[in-house]
Amino acid sequence: MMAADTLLQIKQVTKQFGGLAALKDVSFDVTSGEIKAMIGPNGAGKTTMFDVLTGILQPTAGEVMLKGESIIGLRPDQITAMGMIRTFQTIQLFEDMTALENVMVGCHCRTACGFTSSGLRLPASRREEKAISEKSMDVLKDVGLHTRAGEIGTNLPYGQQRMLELARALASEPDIILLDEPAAGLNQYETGELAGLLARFRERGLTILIVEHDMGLVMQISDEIVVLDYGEIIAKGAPQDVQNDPRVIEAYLGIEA
Amino acid sequence: MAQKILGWKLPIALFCVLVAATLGSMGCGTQKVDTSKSIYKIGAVLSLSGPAAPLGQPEQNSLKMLESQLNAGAGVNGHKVQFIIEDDQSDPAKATAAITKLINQEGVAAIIGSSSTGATLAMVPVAESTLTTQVCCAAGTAVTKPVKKYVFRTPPTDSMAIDKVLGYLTGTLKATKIAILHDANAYGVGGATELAAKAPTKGITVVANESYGTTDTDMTPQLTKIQATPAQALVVWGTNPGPATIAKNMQQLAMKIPFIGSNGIANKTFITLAGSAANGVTFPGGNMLIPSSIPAGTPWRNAVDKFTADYKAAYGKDADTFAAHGWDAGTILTTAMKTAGTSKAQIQTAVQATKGLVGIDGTYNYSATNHDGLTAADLIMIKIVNGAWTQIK
Amino acid sequence: MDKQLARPLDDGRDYRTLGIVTAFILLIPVWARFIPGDVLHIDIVNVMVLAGIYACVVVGLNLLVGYAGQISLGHAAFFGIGAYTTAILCTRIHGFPTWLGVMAGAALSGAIGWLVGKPVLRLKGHYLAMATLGLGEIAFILFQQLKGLTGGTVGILDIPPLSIFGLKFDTDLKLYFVVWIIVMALMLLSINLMRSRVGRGLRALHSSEVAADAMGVNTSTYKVQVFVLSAAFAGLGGALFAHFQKYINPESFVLAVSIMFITMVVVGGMGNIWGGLIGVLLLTFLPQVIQAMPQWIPGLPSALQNFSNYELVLYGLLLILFMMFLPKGVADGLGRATDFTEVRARRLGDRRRAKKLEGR
Amino acid sequence: MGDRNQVRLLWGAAALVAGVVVFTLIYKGSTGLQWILSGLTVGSIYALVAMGFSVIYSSTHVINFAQGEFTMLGGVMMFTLCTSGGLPLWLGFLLTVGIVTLLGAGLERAAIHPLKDQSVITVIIVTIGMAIFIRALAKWIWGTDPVKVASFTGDKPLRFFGASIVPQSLWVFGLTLLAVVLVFAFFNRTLLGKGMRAAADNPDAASLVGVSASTSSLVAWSIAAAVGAAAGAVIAPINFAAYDAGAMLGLKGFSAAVLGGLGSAPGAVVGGLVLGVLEMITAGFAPSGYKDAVAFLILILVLLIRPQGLLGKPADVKV
Repeated sequence: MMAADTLLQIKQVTKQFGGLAALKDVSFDVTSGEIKAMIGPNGAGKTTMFDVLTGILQPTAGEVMLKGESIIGLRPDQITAMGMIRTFQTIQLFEDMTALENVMVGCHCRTACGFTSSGLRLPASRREEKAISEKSMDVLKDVGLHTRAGEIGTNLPYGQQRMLELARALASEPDIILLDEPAAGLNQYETGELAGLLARFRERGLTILIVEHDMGLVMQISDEIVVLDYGEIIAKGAPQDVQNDPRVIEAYLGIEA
Repeated sequence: MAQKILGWKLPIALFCVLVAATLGSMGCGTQKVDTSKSIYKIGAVLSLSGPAAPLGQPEQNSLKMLESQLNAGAGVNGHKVQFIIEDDQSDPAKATAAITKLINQEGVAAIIGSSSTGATLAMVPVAESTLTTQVCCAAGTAVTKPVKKYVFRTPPTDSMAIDKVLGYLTGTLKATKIAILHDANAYGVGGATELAAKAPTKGITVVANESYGTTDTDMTPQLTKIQATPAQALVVWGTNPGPATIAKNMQQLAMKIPFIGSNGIANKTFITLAGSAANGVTFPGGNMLIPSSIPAGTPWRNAVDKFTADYKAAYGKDADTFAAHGWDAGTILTTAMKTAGTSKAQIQTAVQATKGLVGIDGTYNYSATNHDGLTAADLIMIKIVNGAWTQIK
Repeated sequence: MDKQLARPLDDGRDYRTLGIVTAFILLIPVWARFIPGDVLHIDIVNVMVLAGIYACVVVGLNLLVGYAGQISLGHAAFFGIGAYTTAILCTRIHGFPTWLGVMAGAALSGAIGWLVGKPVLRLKGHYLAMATLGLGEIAFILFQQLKGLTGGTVGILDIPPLSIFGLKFDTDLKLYFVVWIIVMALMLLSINLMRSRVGRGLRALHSSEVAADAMGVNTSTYKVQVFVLSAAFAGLGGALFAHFQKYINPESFVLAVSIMFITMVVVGGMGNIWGGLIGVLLLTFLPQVIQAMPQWIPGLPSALQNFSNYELVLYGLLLILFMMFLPKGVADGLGRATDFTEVRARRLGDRRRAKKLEGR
Repeated sequence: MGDRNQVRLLWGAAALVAGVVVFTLIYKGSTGLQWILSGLTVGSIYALVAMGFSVIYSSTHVINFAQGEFTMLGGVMMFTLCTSGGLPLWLGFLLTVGIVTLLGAGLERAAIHPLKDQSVITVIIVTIGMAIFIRALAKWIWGTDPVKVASFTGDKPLRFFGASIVPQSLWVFGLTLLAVVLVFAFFNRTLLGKGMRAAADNPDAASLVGVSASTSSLVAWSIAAAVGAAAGAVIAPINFAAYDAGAMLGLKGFSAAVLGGLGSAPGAVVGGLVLGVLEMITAGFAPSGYKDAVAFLILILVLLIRPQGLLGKPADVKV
C-alpha cells in the first residue's frame, strides 16, 4: 500500500497509433484533494491521456494505478465504479433524456437493480429509484440546474449543458473527476461560476484533473500544472513556475501570445 | 392541476372510443343480415403470390371460369355459385387465417385449396375442427396420408408420379443405378425422400442424392459429383426454374445420362427456359397435356377439349395441369352440392361417395379409405422431342 | 410528497393508458361478434390472435432496436426456435403439458439468444444487421435439414391446442384472451423496465456508447441481456404460434418474417412503448383490409377485383408513405396529435419533482 | 486499432481463400476447377449486385434493400425489349440500363430525398417498401413465370483442362471488371465522386467541396440503379429473369458487400467472388443442403474477426 494521499499514479504511459506515438512514457501523480491541470497545444495528447485513464483506450506500455490498484485492462464502467469519472471535450449528453434523467444515469455505478427487479418493479427497485431521483435532484441543485430538471438535456443553453455534464459526472460520487476543457464555449460570467463551483467541490475533498485552454482559469484554480507537448511532459510544477518556464512559453504560451 | 387533466386526456379519449365502438356495434348488431341463403358460397385459398404463385394463378383462372359457366346456366340446383378466393401468399400462417375467415365470416359451405403442400397442411386443422370439407390442389403425400376425414385432393399425388417414374426407369430404361437431384423445398424433399425409399424395392440403387436451393443459378457442383458416380439416369425433383438450369448445366458439362423430371415441369415454361437442353427430357404428367393420348369420343376427351378451348379463349394461354386441378376441385364440390346442398356434413359424405366423376385430370373415385381421387393410371410419361411433348407408350 | 418522489419519471400515465388499452382490447371480441362477417369480410378475433402473437415478438424487439439501438434481422429464428421447441415436446412426449412447452420455448430461445448474442453483439450497425440476418438464415436451413427433429420441410402436424391446468384453449376466442393477457403482461414488463435504471442505461447506450460506458453503464452486458430478453419474448410468441396454428413448417420462419417484425417496430415507432403494439396491429390488419376492400365496394371493375394483382403494390406503397409522413412512427404521430409523448410525460414528471424540491 | 495487424489479417484471409482454392484444385482436379469457374460466375453476379449496395452506402450510409429489384428489372426488361421486342442486343441493353437508371433516380427523388434528415433505419424501411412495391408491380406486368433471354454469344460451352464454362459467363466477368473500374475511378478520380464520399463522412466538408447531400444521394441512386440493371441484363441468360429473383440477388449481394467491406467497390468484388467460390466449393464437398448455411457461417466468422469486412473502414453507424 502506498502513501494514502496519492490518488492516481501514471507511470511511463505510452500510447502508439500505428506508427506515431500520441503519448511517450508520461508519468505523474495526482494527490487526493488537489486540482491538477494538464495543458498543452492541440494534439499534445491530453485527450488521449484521458481516454487511456478511463479505459476507452489501452496504453501501448505503462501502468496506471488508481488508489493503489492497477486499472489497465479494466472496462470504462469498472473504472468509473472505482471512483474516477470524466467529462467530454465535445458535450456528450444523452439524446431525448431530461436533465434529471441524464444525472440519474450518472448514478448507475452506485446502484444495483438489474432486469429482473426493475422489470417486475420489486420494492428494491422502487426504493432505489426514489433514492436516485432525490440524489440527482440534489446534485442538479448543486450546479444550479434544479429548475431545469424537466428540460431535455440537449435543449438547454450551451453553458448549462456543460454544467449538466458536470452534474452527471458528480452523481457517480467520484473521488477524482477528469474535466476535458469544461470552460470551452463558456462566457466570462459562466467561467467565473465554474471556477467557484470547482473550488467548492475541492473543499469537499474532490480531486480534479483538468484539461483547459483558458489560461486564466487554469492559473486561478490549479495547485499544479503538467505541460504536455507532442505526447511528452515538458514541464511540471506550480502555476507561476510553469508560466515562466521558457520551454513552455516557446511551445505553448508563446503561441498564445 | 392543468397537467392532471392532460394526464387524463388520452385515457379519456380512449375510453370514449371504447364506449362509442361498443354502442356502435350494438347498433349494427340488430340489423344482422344473412345472405348465404340464396348463393352457394365456396371458399378458395390459393397461392396467388409468393413462390407458389405459378400454381395458384391458373387455379384461380379456372375457378372463375367455372363460376361464370355454372351461373350462365342453372347454377347448382338453381342456386348461383360463388367462389370466394383468398390469397395465402404461399405462407402457411396466412393460409390458416384465410380459411378461418372464409368459414367464420363468409360462411362458406366448403373449401378449395391450397396450391402448395405446406399451406394446405396448415389449413387442415381448421377444416377438421370446423367439419368443413377441404378439396386441395396440392400433390404432397402428407396431405392424405394418413387419411383425414374432411380433406380430399384433386391432383395425382407425388407418389403416383414417383411410381410412374420408377416404372419408366425399370421398364423402358432398364436402369439399376440412379442419381437424385432435388429442390431443397417441401416439394423437392418430399419427392426425393419417397423416391429414395421406393427405389430399392424396384431393384434400383440410389448412388447419389443431392439437393439445390430453389433460387440457385448454378448446379454444376452437384452435377460433377453425380458425374463421378456410375448413375445411369438422373431424376430431378423440383419446379421451375431449377430443373431448367440443371438441364442447361448438363449440356454445359456434356452429361449424356437421361434426365427424368417430376410433374413439377409439366408445363411449357420448362421448354422455353431450357431451350435446346429440354430435348430428351422425360417426365410424368397428366393426359390433358396431350389430349390425343385420350381416346377420341370418350366423355373425358370431350371434357378436356372443351376445357382447353374455353381456357385458351378466356385467358389467351394454354391450360396447364394446375388449371385442371382448380377446375376439378370446383367440379367435385359443386357436383357434391347438387345432392348435399350447403350442409357441411352431407357435403363430406357426398364427396367421399364420388364415383366415376370425369374431370380434366382424370376420373375421380373417393372412398372412406382413399381421398386421392386419381390413380397412377391417370398419369403418362411424356418426352420432350424438339420442343414438343410426345407420349411414351 | 415523498410518495411522489418515490416514483420517478412516472406520473402513472403509461400505467393508466395500459389499463384502458387492456380493457379496450379485451372487449373487442364482445362487440366484434355483433358485426356480421359478410359486412366487414375480416375475422377480427382470428387476426387479433395472430397480431397478439406477433406483438410478443415486436414488443421485445422494440426494447432491442428502439431503446438499446441494436438491430436484428434474425428474430424469425427465435420465433421459430420457440415454436419448434414446444411443438416437438408436445408431439413427441405424449401428454406433455403444453404450457410447460411454451415456457421451454421461451427459455431455450433466450438461452440460444445468449449463446449467439455474446459474440455477435460486438458488431455495430449494418454489420450487426448482416450477422443477425445470417443467423436467421442458418436457423431456417437447420429447421429444413434436421429432419429427424423438425420434420424437415413437411414440418410438424397435429400440435395440441394450448391448455393450462386442464383448461383447453382450442378456439380462437379462448386463445384470444390468453394471448392478449400475455401481451399486456409483456407491455407492463417493458414499461417498468424502460422507466427504470436499466431503461436509462439502454437509452444512454443507444445515444452514445462511449459516454454510456464512461458514466458507468456496462454496455456490453446490457446489450447481451436485452438481446436475450427480446429473444425470449420472440420464443414465447413462437410457442404460442405453434399451438395456434397446430401445424408448423420452416416457411413461417423465413427472412421475410424477420423483416416484417423490424418493419412493425419502425412503422409503429422505435423507442416508444406503444410503438410496437401499434405497428403490429397496423401491419397485421393492413393486408386483411386490402384483401377485403374489393368486397366492400360493390361493382368494382374486374381488373381491380383480382386483388392478388395489387395487394402488395398497395402494401409497399403504404409502407413508403407511412415512413415519409410519420418517419418517427405512427405512435409518435398519434402522440403529437394528442399532445402526449413519452418524453413530454417524463418532462412533466420531472418538472413537478423540481417544484416539490423547491418547497423542501 | 493497429493498422498493421489489420493488414496481417487481410493477408491471412487471402491466404486462407487461396489455400482452399489450391486444395480443391489439387484434390479434385478438373472437377475442382469446374466448381471454381462456376463459383467465379456466381460470384461476379453477387459482386455486381454488391457494388450497387456499396455505391449507395458509401455516399449516404443507407442500405438499399431494393437493390436486388433493380437487377431483376434489368433482366425482365431485357426480355421485353430484345426477346419479345426484337431489338438488337446493344440497343436493348442501353435502353434497359437507361430506363432503370431513370427509375432509380425517380424513386430517390420521390421517396428518399424527402426524408434526408431522418434516421438511417427509417430510410432502410422505405427501401424495403420500395422492394415490395417494385416486385409486386413486376409481377403484375410480367406475370409469375420466369422468362428466358437468349445468350449474347450462343450457348456453346468453352472447355479447358476438362472444365467448361458458358460464353455468357465471360460477359458477366467483363461487365464486373468494367463496372468496378468505372465506379472506383468515379469515387477516387472525379471531383464529384470525391465530393460525394466527403459528403457521406461529414456534410460540412461536402459543402466546401460543393456537393450537397441531396445531389450526392441522387447520383448514387442513379449509379446503383444503372449497375444493377446492367447486371440484370447480362445475367438474365444464366439465371432466368423472374419477378421474384430480386430477393435472393439482394440477399447475396448484401452479404457480399458486407463481406468485402461496405462502401468499397473493390471490396464488393472481392466479397462477391469469395462468397461465390466458397458457396460452390462447399456445395461440392459438403452435403449440398447445407451450402448456404456454411456460406453464412463463414461470413459471420469473418465479421467477428474483422468487424468492418475485408476491405472496409471501421463502421460507426448508429441505428
